[in-house]
Amino acid sequence: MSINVQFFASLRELIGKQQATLPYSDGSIVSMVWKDASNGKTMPDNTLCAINMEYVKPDATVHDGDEVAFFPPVTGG
Amino acid sequence: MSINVQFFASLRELIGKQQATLPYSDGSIVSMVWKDASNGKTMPDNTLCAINMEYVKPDATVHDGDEVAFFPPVTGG
Amino acid sequence: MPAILLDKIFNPWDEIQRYQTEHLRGGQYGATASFTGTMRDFNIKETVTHMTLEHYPDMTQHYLDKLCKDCTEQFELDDCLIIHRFGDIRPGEPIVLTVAWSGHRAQAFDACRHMMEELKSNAPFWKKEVTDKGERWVHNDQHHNKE
Amino acid sequence: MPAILLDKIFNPWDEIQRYQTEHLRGGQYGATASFTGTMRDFNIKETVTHMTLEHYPDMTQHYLDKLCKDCTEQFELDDCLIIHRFGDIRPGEPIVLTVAWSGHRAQAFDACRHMMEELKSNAPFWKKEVTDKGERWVHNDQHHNKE
Repeated sequence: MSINVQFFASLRELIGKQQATLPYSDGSIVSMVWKDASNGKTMPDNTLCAINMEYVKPDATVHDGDEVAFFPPVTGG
Repeated sequence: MSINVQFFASLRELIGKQQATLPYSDGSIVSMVWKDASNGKTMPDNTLCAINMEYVKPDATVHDGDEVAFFPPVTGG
Repeated sequence: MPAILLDKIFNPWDEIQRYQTEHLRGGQYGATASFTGTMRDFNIKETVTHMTLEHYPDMTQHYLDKLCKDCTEQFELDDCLIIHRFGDIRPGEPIVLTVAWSGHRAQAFDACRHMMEELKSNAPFWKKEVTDKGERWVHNDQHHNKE
Repeated sequence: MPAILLDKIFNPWDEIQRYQTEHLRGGQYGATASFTGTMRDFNIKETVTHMTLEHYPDMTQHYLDKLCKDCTEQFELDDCLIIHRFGDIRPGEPIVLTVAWSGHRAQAFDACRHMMEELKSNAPFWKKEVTDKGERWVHNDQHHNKE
């Protein structure tokens, strides 16, 4: 019963870690995962969220075993 | 005092020649050049005309020494 | 920004590479858009052995030179390149290449496409199919290559 | 229709050529559109020695694979190819390549551009400039490469 959390780029630096493992709580949503994993830091406005490699909104429901990722606007290409 | 006339592609075959030299007549326009160079054949509807490598309309004025060209719609590329 | 008329087969990727190496500086351009039109073997009746591409040499060169010059100005390109075949062309062979080098991707894409559209509408080239029974002119509504 | 993530310099023209030779038949496609994005040395303060491109390996691969698949269907392509760098990139080096092979030029152009626009908007990559004084993240409003 756990969730794998990933931070990338400037958010990795903001949070001070690349990865965290959180216990899974029933009914959890993405923004709650951020709060738990970031020690209560405010989520920057333009933060992008993904569950299992697909973009989601911060109010998306998280399921046991999910990989939840947070990152800033992308700048590839 | 002459005009160099060129025919390309299907018009070359229609007229039966690639090139003709006509005497220059004052006030001549492109459609008159066609008539003289083609022995009075009707100009096909979609014929393109050029004077000195620039597209013109059939009523464009021809000057002494000009190269006048006639050809069908282009199919390059 | 040259326009090159060629009566032989060419390799578009080698040509882009060579032109880039000889005429552009490595970090100068950020965006390179290219288009290659190739003769398909598809949709062509089996008896067609090749195509012959007639052109009006002076006017074709003049038209393509002007197209390169105008595109470079209009789209603020670093450089551009057009290569177009004439003479005999066999299925699978490249017919045309347009390339645009720019600082910005929108301009590179727009210029590359504009060169192709203008060229197909106005450059004095005429395709003729050659079959074992004879020859016939290709019309605009036929689709033997990239169109 | 592969999407390839690479941590080394690549030559876009060689890659197109190799992919074409290995995966496409000569007379099959009539239209090939390509886009190459290169790191410019322009607009970059002199102290910037290179860029580091971070990505989210599984999601980036997943996103680009899906983009290739969707484009091939949406634009009815014969094939397509995306190559994208990650890791350290120096000025003048290619960052990204998108290629679309189609029977028709409109589809090839549209697909090639669509791949670039989607990729720039959504593919999880983040650029960081490395200078002799330290590092800084690139923001969307900065123009260090093809944008």
